[in-house]
Amino acid sequence: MSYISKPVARHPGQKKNSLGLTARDYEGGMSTLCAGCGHDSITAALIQAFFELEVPPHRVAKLSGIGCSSKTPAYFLSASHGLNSVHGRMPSIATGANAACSDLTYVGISGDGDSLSIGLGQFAHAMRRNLNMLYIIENNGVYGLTKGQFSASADIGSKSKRGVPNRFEPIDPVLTAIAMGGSFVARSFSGDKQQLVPLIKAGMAHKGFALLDIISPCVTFNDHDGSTKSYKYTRDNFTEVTHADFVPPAQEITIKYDQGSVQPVTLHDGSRIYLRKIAEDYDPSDRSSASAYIQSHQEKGEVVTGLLYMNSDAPDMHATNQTVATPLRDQDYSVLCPGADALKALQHGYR
Amino acid sequence: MSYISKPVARHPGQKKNSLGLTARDYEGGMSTLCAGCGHDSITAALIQAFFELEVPPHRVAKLSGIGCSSKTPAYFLSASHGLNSVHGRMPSIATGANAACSDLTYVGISGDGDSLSIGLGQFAHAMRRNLNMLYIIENNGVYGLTKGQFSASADIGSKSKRGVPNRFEPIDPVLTAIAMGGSFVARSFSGDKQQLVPLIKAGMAHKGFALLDIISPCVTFNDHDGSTKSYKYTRDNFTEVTHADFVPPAQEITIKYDQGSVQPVTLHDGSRIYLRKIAEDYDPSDRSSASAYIQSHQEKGEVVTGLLYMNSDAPDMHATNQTVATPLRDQDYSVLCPGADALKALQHGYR
Amino acid sequence: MKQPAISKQAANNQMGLQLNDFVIKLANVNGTGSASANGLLSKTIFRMGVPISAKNFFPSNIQGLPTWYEVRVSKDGYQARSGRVDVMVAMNAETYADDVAEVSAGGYLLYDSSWPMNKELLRDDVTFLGIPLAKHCAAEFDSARVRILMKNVMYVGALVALLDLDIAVVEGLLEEQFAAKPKLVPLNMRAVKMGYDYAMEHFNCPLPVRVARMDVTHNQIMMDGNTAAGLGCMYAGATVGAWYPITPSTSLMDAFDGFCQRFRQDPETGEKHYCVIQAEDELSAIGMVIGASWNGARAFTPTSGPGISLMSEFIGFAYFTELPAVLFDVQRVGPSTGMPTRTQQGDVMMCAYASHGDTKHVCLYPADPEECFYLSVKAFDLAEQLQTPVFVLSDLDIGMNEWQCPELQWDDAYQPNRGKVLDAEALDKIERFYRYMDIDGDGICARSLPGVHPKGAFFTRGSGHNKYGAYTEDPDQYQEVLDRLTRKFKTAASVVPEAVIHQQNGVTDAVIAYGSSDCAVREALDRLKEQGMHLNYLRIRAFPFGEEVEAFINAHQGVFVVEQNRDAQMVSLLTLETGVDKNKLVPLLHYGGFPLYAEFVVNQVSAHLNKRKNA
Amino acid sequence: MKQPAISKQAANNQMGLQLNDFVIKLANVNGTGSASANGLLSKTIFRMGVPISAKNFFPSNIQGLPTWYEVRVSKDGYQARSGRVDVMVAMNAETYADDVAEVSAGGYLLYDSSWPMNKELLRDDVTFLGIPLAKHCAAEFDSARVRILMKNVMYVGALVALLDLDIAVVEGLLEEQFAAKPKLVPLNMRAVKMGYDYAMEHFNCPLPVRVARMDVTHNQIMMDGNTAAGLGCMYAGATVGAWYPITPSTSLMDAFDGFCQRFRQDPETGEKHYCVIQAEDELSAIGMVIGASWNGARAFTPTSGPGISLMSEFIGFAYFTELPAVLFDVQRVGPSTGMPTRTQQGDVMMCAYASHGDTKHVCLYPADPEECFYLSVKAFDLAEQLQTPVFVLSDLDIGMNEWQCPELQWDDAYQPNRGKVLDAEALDKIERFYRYMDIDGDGICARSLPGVHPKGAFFTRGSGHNKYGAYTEDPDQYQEVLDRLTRKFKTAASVVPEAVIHQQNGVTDAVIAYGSSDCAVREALDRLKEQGMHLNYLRIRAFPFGEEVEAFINAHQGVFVVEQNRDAQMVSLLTLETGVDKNKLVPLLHYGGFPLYAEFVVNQVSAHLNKRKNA
Ligand SMILES: Cc1ncc(C[n+]2csc(CCOP(=O)(O)OP(=O)(O)O)c2C)c(N)n1
Ligand SMILES: Cc1ncc(C[n+]2csc(CCOP(=O)(O)OP(=O)(O)O)c2C)c(N)n1
Ligand code: SF4
Ligand code: SF4
Ligand SMILES: [Mg+2]
Ligand SMILES: [Mg+2]
Repeated sequence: MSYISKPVARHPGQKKNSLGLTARDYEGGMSTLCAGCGHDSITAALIQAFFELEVPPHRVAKLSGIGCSSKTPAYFLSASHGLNSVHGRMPSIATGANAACSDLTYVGISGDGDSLSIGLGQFAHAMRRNLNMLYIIENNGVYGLTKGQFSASADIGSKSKRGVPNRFEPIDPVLTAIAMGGSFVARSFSGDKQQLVPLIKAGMAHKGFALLDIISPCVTFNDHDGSTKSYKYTRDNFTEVTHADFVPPAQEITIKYDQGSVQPVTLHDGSRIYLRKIAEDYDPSDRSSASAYIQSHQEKGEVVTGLLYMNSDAPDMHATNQTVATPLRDQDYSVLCPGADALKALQHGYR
Repeated sequence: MSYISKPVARHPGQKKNSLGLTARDYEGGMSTLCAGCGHDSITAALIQAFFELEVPPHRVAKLSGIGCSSKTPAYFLSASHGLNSVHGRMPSIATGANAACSDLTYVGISGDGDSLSIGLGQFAHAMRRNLNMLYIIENNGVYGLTKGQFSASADIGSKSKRGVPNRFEPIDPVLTAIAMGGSFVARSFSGDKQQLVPLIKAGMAHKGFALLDIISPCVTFNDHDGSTKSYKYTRDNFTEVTHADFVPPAQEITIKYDQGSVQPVTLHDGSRIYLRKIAEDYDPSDRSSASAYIQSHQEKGEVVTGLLYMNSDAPDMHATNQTVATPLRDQDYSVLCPGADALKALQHGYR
Repeated sequence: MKQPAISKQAANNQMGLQLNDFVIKLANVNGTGSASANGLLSKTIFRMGVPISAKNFFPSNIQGLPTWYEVRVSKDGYQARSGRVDVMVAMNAETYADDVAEVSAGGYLLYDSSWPMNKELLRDDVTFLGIPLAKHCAAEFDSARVRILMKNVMYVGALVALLDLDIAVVEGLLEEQFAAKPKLVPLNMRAVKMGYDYAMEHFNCPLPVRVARMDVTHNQIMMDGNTAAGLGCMYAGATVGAWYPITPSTSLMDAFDGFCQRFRQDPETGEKHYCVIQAEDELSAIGMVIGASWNGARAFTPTSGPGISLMSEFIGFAYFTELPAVLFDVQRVGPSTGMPTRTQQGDVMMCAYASHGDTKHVCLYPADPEECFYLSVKAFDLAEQLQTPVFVLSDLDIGMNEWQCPELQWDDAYQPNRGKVLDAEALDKIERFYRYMDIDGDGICARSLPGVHPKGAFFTRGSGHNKYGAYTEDPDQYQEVLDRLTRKFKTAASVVPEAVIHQQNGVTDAVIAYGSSDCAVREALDRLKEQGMHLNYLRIRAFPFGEEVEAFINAHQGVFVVEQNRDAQMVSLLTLETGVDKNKLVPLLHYGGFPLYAEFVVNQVSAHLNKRKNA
Repeated sequence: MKQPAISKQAANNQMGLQLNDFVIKLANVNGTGSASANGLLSKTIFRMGVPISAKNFFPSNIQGLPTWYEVRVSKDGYQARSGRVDVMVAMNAETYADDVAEVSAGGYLLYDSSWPMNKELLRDDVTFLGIPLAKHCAAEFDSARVRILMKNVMYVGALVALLDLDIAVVEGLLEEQFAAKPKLVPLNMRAVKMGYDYAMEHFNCPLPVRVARMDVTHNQIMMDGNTAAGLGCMYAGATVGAWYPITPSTSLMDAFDGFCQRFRQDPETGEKHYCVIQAEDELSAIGMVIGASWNGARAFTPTSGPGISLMSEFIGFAYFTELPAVLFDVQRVGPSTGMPTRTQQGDVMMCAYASHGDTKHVCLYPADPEECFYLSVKAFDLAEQLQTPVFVLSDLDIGMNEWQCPELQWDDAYQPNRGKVLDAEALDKIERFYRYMDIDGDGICARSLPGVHPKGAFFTRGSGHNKYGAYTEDPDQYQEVLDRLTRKFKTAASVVPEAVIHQQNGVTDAVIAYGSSDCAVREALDRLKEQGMHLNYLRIRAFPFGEEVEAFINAHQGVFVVEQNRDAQMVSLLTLETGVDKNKLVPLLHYGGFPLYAEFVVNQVSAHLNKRKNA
């Protein structure tokens, strides 16, 4: 008995990208999550983003921890290497993987439990190192897989299914990321593909740690009245402060922007983000004011979304380490081993 | 061979407090830290604060992790119970200890390595729970006990003894605490007893998590030119934004304050803090603006000190849990065990 | 050569009467509400005074994957799986083929005949009973959700007819279940009746496989081990529970919390006489337990294998500082994440020796929910008496399945054994308090609690310390403490629960088992006896082993050790920690993740014995 | 009846000539710069062609506590501590009494006579040599810091005279040491001369305890094991090192980093062909290693006991997903924080079985720094060949003390054994890639690296998986993988380094040891032989054990197993993992935290053998 079914054709259209691949080639195994789970919408957005970005699937490494959310990597890009690690420890796996090979695309999928409780330390320190990866938190305010306990992202007053309100201060992934040195910090909603897909693309193109916190309702344990992570609550309180459009390298800009409100940001790979401010008084390039803005608006119950902070100049882990361009795992052994003569010579110092 | 010597008389004067104890009764074993280590000045400040607060030593529980800093509890209050736990895990010990017995005074001593690397998760979550304790970080920017590696609080550009600059984003205890729901957040300097002693007292009186981040230079590994945690750098860039005076319960206010600039805060035990703003535009009661202020000033190299944020209304862990007033460990067994009849009755539900 | 399988006659023809001795298995889809319908079925039989055992096989997900519920009706009261399936209720299209294949020859398969059946999967030796559940429910009920739920209730109704269950018992159960929402009772009864009537009309009811009232369950309850353990923690007087959710241990803390809410929370003020803390991870959970124990509360943490791995550093700390701690390891299949919803006994070695350096830990091995209750209480007594971590090694099978067991008893004269704790009065009297002085020679020293008396003040440390409690790096002083810990562990062997021994003189072979293997082993021994093979039996309840364990092994020629792990971990412990000849110990290992069943033991033992006879 | 102890004559009277065979111990205060003066002393002897061994005994702090340095001069090249002290340099007032007491009868004690000495501590059987170090240095040097440092150098000068060392060698060493600051050479030489002159003038130099040039160290180096292991990691081609600082393993990563800076960083561009990551803790460090290994780099982490405890969960993950990882456990005294600056072999069992569920791990046990180098390289080969974590269990004694050992050799023909990794070409050819198929029957499957070829794509998981690599909760499929892992471990036994055996026919008793115990055991065997007791010797170098281990034990009547832990952990492993009779194994346990010395073994073995003879 094996219950893994083949990928289901969710994209009957056969549109191909420049690699000759269809969207179906970016799909994965059939989801085993609950029908309606926000996580599955994120999967769909990821598939679309990868397809449109025209990434060769096998050049992507998908990483995760443990949780319903952490199962996501099994549901997209079945032609990629994936690693489902242990609970809360995906960031360290990503760090090591990236250290070994700098030229793959790393996407990590985690949950609010996985990243903010057991994994908080690793999450924070991966950001400190400005590890080059897209890190998605599928944030539902609960532990789905263990059946609905509050997670650290549950808001004060948000009610459990049995009606008991959470009383502990939430740990907000976005504020944490800004405080810990994340160089690309965004929030979105699983129900808003429009906003989500360009953010995924931009996060992937960003050279450094891109955090994408996605409110992703748990229909089974946290989608009721009184929950502040339900579909309804999120829709009602969704506040977009910036809108980011993503334009891949060397693509003609077709959309016309009203100059004043739009800020183009060119990334390392030549792609551009066109950042449109929706909240006038919001400045996504200023850490302290951005975080004060988000904090005060969230205190009012708003779900502040968009590309919230970005610094495309911060050196990533390899830049800080001064690692050579050719991935370490591909270095020829002759480059790594100084050989017998050198060994003989260096031992003079031990006499 | 045992190298623990008796406490050395550091306070030859025999002034007694209302319990009939002298400052010497608040001392501990002889320090085994390096001569000039900032941590020892903090020990001295703690001794003075406890003496002046007239706390019965055996009603204090001293807790720590591992590191030079974490040895501190051995050097004050030898008449208290202490527990030197494992590296980075003091917050969980404190949480359990406090859960068992709410009516002791808890003081935890940690280091920047102990709290911000291995212990970051526990540190953050103890704050989320607003655990009632005074939590001191003796912050020197390095791992002293393992001989001088950079810690996560090392500033970008701060140089190691060999002249290599740190390139990773620092994790700032104060900003982290404000973000994670710490209800009392202060910073001071081991070299400024004047500021330190009242902050220790206030933190002890505060009912909830009181974080006191103390810059405490490591003379052996991080006190050189180029270090931003040296005595010299800290003195030169010390910026006090508030000054807190502490007045114990029922004590006459003798100091006269200029009304406008001083804000009195009454704590749960009746003691008061007189908070004097030194930076006009600083508001220690507003989380988001306080943290933006600190962040932007620190980016300019200032070491922002004082009582930086305070919310004396936040419920502590026991209030949230609705724990009875009598400590759990002192509950009579008859209160805890429902007895044979109840067991019989409840089993009807399992038929 | 297919016959028309769904005939009224067929049902009665295939084999003789199987009264109160059969297995019914229900194949469902996770999250479709089948659990409550299936519970209704098993409880009905139980309330008819007939012994049952019920096991859930569920996937590591929340909704949409296959799940099975297996009810064994056993007039002899055997609790293990039987290994056969007499009646299969095949409600999951995805596993239909496997489910058909699993039915024992001569058995029955109930399926939803709303759609045409797959004739290819028919079997000659199985009676197929089709009921158009979906069709009827679609006609009868409005909302989609109700239709799905009532389909389940409807097959229960059919089984009432087929198995000759008492419909009044079903109704009574529904009334209790929906006491708060009485409107749901007639709704459910409608579905029951639909199934009942359909079966009565179309099949020759009851089947030869059927239930008849007995009167042997009136002193029995149906409880899962996590509930029993949670209850035990409350009765033991535990006040601090710290945990991080992990399958299959989560329901233990849920149970403790629930019972405490009922018995220890003031209904007026809401004040609680307990504190449950959902920690940020297992490293923190065990830290909280140790902190609370240090401060004199009874404290515990429930977890599973990965949690114990994470707690390893702190476990060594508690061992060396000699602080009580109670850890429940509700074992699941390892290594690593393994199979979180399957059962195993794979953490035996880890728990016995967890942490770096020289460490040994007290472990208890409850065999069933009843013992989960009693050994939970015992665990706290031992942890405080011995001042050391105590592990209770249960497993998913015990922890998450409802087992039938005798009503739990409580002696109101019980008082917690707090061990050697000096109170204020005692401290006042002594000259000076030294934490690690072995005054009684049993390796156990007196401790003091923070804040109780100035003379008790003491600095607890995981670093080297001497018998006075002072820091030391001196070899002799350090070694003196470490050697005393060895002595203490000897004392432990004399105070932990003794092994349970069933033996007859003159029997040369024996079986050793522990934990959830017990029920299958006892059944197997009965069956072996029927086959003329007499074996004695010892069930280990604790580590370190009492003298009786070594004596028992020495008294036998060959000893089979039944375990649910790959590496014969209990054999390892016995080899290392007793003086027995390891060659005597023959491991019988069952570790695929489903609970052990008697036949496995019977087959293995008889194969070995026959081989020896023929050798 | 005290004699005037400080006489010119006394020095020569007490005992006969002890040429190149004595111990000099120096008692200092931590952080006073004594380390470099003491190193000067030992290196001088070493450069005179005379074998030495040097050990540091230091406290777990940074400054101000007692610390000792012990140099054994041994013409026979024995590396273990000798157990005696012939010359004590007592520079620490706090430990003076203990230091006086420790001198062997007939020995010498050099002290600072700037202050009046404590006559009560005089001993008849020890010659006291007073030198007014502080007084002279105060007169001679200006700054306080220089005075403190030069006091140390001055006693070295005195020892040059007393021990008949070659002052030119001292000068040569100083010139090398201060190549960058040549002004410091004359300063230091001034202090050397001060000591030398004083000694020549006041004592009968040289003492009978003295050094004479030999020529047996020219192919030898002085290196600590962490340096050697760090060097080995570089030579093995490791590119990713992740770690969290912990005594006594820290210097291993420092060494790797230092060597890589020298050999793998472009001096112009600064570009590095390696990446060392200081992790936030050990849980993260091992995660990084696993992540890097998964991606095809050779990666490692050095740590000590508490780190391994914290890594336990991830270790099980690597075992079950079959990813290479190299872990260095530089053991210190446990349990818990224990004594971080003392040595032990207390993590043997933990490393062999770390993590929950059924797990077993490959372990290597280097005996000295030389072997740290070679076994580091081997560890990477084995980890990749076997696709599993490999532990290198060194200890503080090996890791942090400089041992004299033969110059390290390198074969330029060496190529890393990357194990069964399918490259793009191989993947292109195969129909379909299945990760856990045991094609060769050795339990080792082929793996693929991310990004190399679309056909290699594969999802690694710590949850249940079948041989195809797909998720499973099926008992048989799960069990098939688990059983193959057992097979793989059997393969491991045939590829790990063999035990080193010294044996003679006809000898019935034997000793087994491993790791840092080797040197003391070899010396003990020599001495036992001198006393007429012949024993064979096997040194274990790896777990799982090769067949030779079992055969060796079976071939002997009694086998002493020498270990540096309380619980006879290697005896446990031998008992569990070989077929030998455990009663044959007699553990000799030394675990106070100081390195083992020959006399301990000699005494224990001869006591046992005599008892047997007399029984
Ligand atoms: C060490 C460890 N502890 C606990 C668990 C159990 N566990 C599995 S998933 C999970 C929480 C998942 O929550 P989250 O990350 O928010 O994911 P979600 O299911 O909500 O998407 C927990 C506690 C585990 N697998 N490992
Ligand atoms: C699990 C574990 N890992 C590593 C260590 C080694 N260690 C001891 S103290 C320390 C760092 C201490 O740094 P900090 O907390 O800043 O204290 P400081 O010495 O600087 O005061 C480390 C890494 C340990 N004791 N335990
Ligand atoms: S339980 Fe919640 S998070 Fe998990 S799959 Fe279902 S809806 Fe999604
Ligand atoms: S090493 Fe640094 S932190 Fe440690 S005692 Fe010395 S000065 Fe203080
Ligand atoms: Mg979640
Ligand atoms: Mg520090």
